[in-house]
Amino acid sequence: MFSFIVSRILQALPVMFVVSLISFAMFAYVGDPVAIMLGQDFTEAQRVALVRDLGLDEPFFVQFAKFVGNAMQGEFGLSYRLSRPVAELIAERAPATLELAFSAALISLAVGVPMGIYTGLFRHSWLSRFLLTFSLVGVSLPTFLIGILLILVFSVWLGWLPSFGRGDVVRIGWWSSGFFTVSGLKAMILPAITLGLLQLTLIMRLVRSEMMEVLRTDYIKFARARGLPNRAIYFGHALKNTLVPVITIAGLQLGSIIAFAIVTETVFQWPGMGLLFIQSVGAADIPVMAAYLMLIAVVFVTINLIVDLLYYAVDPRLRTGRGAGH
Amino acid sequence: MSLLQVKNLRVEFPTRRGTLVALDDVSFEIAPGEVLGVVGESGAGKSMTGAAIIGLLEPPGRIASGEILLEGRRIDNLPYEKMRRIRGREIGTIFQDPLTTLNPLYTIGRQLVETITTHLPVGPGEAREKAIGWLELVGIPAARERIDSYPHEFSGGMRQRVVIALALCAEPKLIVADEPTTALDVSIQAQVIAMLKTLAREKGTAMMLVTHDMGVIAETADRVAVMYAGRISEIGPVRQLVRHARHPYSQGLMGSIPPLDRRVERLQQIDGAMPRLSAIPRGCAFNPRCPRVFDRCLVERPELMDAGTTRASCWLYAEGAPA
Amino acid sequence: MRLLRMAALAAALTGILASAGMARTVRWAASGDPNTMDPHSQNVGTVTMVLQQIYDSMIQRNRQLGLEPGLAAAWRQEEPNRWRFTLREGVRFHEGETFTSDDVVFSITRALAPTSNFGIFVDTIDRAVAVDALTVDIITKAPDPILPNKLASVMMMSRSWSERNNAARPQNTRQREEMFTTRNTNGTGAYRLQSREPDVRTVLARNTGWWGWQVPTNNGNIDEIVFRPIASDATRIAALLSNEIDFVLDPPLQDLQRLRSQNALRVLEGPEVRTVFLAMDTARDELLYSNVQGRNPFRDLRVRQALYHAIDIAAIHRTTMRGQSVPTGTLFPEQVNGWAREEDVRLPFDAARARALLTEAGYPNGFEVTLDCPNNRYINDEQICQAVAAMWARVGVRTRVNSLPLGPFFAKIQRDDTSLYLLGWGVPTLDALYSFQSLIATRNGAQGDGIWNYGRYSNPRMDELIQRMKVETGDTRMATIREALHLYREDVPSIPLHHQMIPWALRSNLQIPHMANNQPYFRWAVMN
Amino acid sequence: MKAFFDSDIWWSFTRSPVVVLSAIVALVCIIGAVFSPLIAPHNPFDLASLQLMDAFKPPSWEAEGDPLYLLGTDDQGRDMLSAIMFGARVSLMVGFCAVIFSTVVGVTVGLVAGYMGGKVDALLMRIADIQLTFPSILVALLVDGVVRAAVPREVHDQIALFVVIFAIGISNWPQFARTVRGSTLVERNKEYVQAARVIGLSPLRIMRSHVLPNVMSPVLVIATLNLSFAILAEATLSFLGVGVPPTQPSLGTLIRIGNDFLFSGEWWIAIFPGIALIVMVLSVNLLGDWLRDALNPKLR
Repeated sequence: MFSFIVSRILQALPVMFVVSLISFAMFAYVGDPVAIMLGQDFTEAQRVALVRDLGLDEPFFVQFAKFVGNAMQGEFGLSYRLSRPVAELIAERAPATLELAFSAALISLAVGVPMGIYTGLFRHSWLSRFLLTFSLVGVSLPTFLIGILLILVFSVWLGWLPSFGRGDVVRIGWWSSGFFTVSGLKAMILPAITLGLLQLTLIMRLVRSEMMEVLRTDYIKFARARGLPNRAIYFGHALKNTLVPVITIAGLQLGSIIAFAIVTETVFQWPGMGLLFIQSVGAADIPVMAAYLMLIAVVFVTINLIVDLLYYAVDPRLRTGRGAGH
Repeated sequence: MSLLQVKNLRVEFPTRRGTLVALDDVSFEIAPGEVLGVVGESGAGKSMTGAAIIGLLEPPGRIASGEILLEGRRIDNLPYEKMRRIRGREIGTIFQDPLTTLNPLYTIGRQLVETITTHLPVGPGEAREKAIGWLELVGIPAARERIDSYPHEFSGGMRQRVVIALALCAEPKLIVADEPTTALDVSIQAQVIAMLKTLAREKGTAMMLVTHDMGVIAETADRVAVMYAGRISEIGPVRQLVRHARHPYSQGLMGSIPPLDRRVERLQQIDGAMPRLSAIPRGCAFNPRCPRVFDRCLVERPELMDAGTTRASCWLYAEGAPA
Repeated sequence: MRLLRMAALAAALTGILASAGMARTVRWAASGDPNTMDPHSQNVGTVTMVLQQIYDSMIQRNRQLGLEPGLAAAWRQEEPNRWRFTLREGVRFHEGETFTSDDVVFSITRALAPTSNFGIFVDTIDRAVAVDALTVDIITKAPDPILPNKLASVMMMSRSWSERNNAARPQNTRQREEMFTTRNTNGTGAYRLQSREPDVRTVLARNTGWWGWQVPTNNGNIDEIVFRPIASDATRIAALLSNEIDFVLDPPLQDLQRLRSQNALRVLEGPEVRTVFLAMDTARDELLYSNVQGRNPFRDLRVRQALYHAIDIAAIHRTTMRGQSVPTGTLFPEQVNGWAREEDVRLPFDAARARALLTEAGYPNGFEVTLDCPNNRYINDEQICQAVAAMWARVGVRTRVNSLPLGPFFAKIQRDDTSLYLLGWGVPTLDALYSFQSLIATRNGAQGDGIWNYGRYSNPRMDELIQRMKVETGDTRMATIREALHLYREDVPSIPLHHQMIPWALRSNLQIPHMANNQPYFRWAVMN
Repeated sequence: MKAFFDSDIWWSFTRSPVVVLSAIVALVCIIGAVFSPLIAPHNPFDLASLQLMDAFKPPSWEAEGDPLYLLGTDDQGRDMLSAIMFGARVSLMVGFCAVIFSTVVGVTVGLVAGYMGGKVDALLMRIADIQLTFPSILVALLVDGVVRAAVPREVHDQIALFVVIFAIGISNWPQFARTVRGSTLVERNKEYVQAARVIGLSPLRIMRSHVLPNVMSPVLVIATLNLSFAILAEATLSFLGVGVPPTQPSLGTLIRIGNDFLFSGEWWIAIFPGIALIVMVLSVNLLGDWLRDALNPKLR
């Protein structure tokens, strides 16, 4: 178990290395920080001084090492756009995004998995056909349109739910949470649905096809031939086998929720990292973009690790050291 | 009374180009404790017959007509739930590939216990003891320790033994064994077959042994049915059929039996190949390949008829056949 | 685990209590967020609209935009170059410091610093001298008749607080500097900054100890102001319609009709003292963003006139502005001292004349140029630019609209990195000099002159008139302004479009006086 | 060709009215988009032809509609129908180019990795894995952001279209690479490929003439499904304001503009481009879904 985690973390290192290299390259070479920081009027002496101050005259790998060192301490410098430390900005915004992503993931799993199981088992029922059509429409609807339509219906026409922002938040240490206030929870609903819907349909289709795949396997046929009740076959044998690939892909999908949060946050003016990021892309605010990239990489590596651990818990073949049949 | 009776069984597959007849007019019986070998080339309908008996035809395949009776009760038209209770309990099944028939995520013990508790009125503890007993019977060494192992921790031969234990553990009266040794190493095949045969004999279980391995048939079966293109072309006691096959197809097949118990890869002694289901010729389906074909074979389909020691569907044994 | 749950519960309760409290809260939204909390760093409406609730100036505006005593109880021009201000007694900053003449000296000096963007309000000041704790003399370099008008825009900070926090000079936004005052405030005003998350929300709480609450006209009853920037028009209006916002400072024009029809909402309409115009680079020999090589078409008066003639201002008024504009031919609206009806005349819309002038100037096939345009600063700014671009296209001037959010937009034009841009200019002093000096005067390094003249228009005659405006008084001054306005019409240093109307949208239970400077004064806001 | 019409694919195609309908819709979209300069009633890009006085006309069937503008006009007096046709053209072009780009890159990498095996395979697949960890929309945003920062604004506007294509295309190649690699590994070990190797055919030739044709059908399915993804990705980028340049508005740009008028009664400015986008993507998705099932009969 321990060695498994260690080996996984070791495997994640090159990913982090590559990402930080890209991050650093953006940081150091894109948009010439010296020119940006100096502005219009400067003397050669000032320029040289700034280059030295920023350490830009040092060899590449020294700069890179410094960048990584700073990054590990959460130090990414000042945002060009807001003139504030990037780490501080991101720390302020992270809870909003993570809470939104968490809620969306919860919705997409809690609804998507049962729907996938149902449509996988009862392929020809009218409800399955309806759900499948619905899912196809779901993947064809751009997230931003879903958001706009939801706002139009539930905020403007019906006036039930807020159309923007997080509502009231409660501070727990540096974390700000919208889970503990009525307005916070209400504000969460529409963005979470918007963000979760695409993933929901994807997870549903994934579970469905995996379920169908599993139902075609010999061991399910054999379970039938042994006269096991359907319940035991579907929810004992089929579901657990379905979950193995679903965990992996759902993990990746859930990761992409954080990316799609960019769109949702724009539509709902949700004060998270995504909104910050998109504003930074528009303003070419490289330090924020670089930091966001690093952060997302960490999140993804973490998700992958969790996925691997789940995999490990579900599939006994991994536990005996060498994986058979893979 | 026979244990299993199959009467005029017809299985169809509706497709876009019309309906394919996968099994046509298949009739046979199995007596209690009897081993019926079913042989034929791939696609002849052997496995399909087995699937029809246990009521697990793959959609869109369906039984179009005919009857299947178990101890005189019709079972082909039972509702799903009733049929489920028969599967495992009355008719056990062994599939071909032991590597894929066991659920990789559950211990073999769990899979045995759930089968036993599904069908027999025993508690989990007792079921576990029974399971260990079955594992010992099928020859798993150190069964008590290994019952909590996962399938991937066993070798192929051992896994097939586990599969056999699973098929037998609810003490069915009939076993449908679909190519039980094909996927195994040649060296293990004989052991597994021998074990299966001994167990069936001890428990008085009848068996329908589907295989294309004539060696296995010759050694194990009491009677043999030869299938060709969805029909039974000949059926009879193993000794007679092996030595004195009447149907030209059977004769070809038997000619291919090697002298020792060795597996035969292909039945190459007969020229040509079995027709596809979508292109079964008029008359006798074997007529394009038959060395002794004559006019009647081209227009009229032969039923099973007495052919001396066996019954064969061949006009050669009808009245007025050319000598 | 248990402990954690308890903590969460407690936190939840606090949150609920806070949200259900009895406080009168105004939830206020606008499209832009103030980009600093430093009172002398950015002379931009989006910054001022928040900071003027927090900071006081010595002289304040009344509801008619006239002047009334603020932190100075009285003032008098003792000598042509010396003004004496008597300060109010017992005023305290939010953090407890007593407000004294020393703070006035400090604040004025700070506004004079090179990194200040408020130099235009103090440009004539030589120095401020503390006479005693509650008396200040301000010495001007030349007689300045409108000094009180200007001082109404200079916010007063605490010397000790600023120096303690290394903020003795204004934040330099051009060099992307962060300092204490970027995020913290300490004023004497009616509200104090309770919390601020840039781009998310800014919460102001009532300063119960404000001196002004003693003044009967300051009848506001608002306890808390929550400001949230919502850039998207649709979201902003959806929030108002769904009762999540009480007050929208800049409702999109296209939604006014709908807002008016709602019982729970009101639309306050009125003109703003803000004129939208197009200005162009008339300094370089070759434009930065054009296909014309070797010469600068905008240096040719005929080209400027042609572009002027090509604009169908009536169409913009009707369609783009939906009637919410006052087309103009001059630099500022009539509320501003010096405005003259005879000089508020546009060059008529005449595409044929425009083409003729272009041909005459040597551009029979027109030319290409890029128009820098903010997209979240003025009412329908980007749409105006696009409409203008289409109109110019019809006379052959192929215009690419480069629309930017206000931050990058201002950064770009403030580097003179533009050939043509749209700007809207408000006149907080309500005096003509402010516009002429900032927009038209040659940039000469003196405080205030030409600091918003990013096309670097320069006309010696104009400069002379502007310098005279600074010192003259009475009718002589009015005549000078009049002459400058006439010269503006003739020389077309920029192409005026319209004064914008500024509808505000609010819930019916909120009353706040509509102000022509587009500034909400919450000290006068009442919520029932 | 006759073989095609006789094939199972054509049969299953004609059997499903939904699929036929979506194919027709997709075809109409493509034709309308590709030939928009010829058949669109107006040219929305010709600034000089815009009449501001014609702005905000509702669709022609509404009371104040103008028969000249079937689907009404936007805030600048642009004909919505023409704007949608031109917009769809941009959307489709970006979508197709991006998919072609990722197909070419992905198939090449997949073939090379699968055929060469060993270290090359490990390296290439590791790169694909790393990229797959990042959601493609994020990759696209990053690429766009970096280019935006790296080149001056004027240059950026000229190359923006290519940047978007590149950004979306580069974000999707690993899917192709993985699939193709998988199929290649299977094909490589088949006898005929081994035989081709033995007789000394060059690897390039083997891949092109033996391996490639066999991996094409999964690639076709992925490409179709990816087309809808690419169109949506472009719309999303443009909606966020970082996609195609405003001078070449795509459907996403039109929706972004229309969004401002959604609550003011001028619904057609957002709704029609939205419908166009959904219909286009939905029909492509239906086609892709069907194609996957048709080429993969066991899944049905």
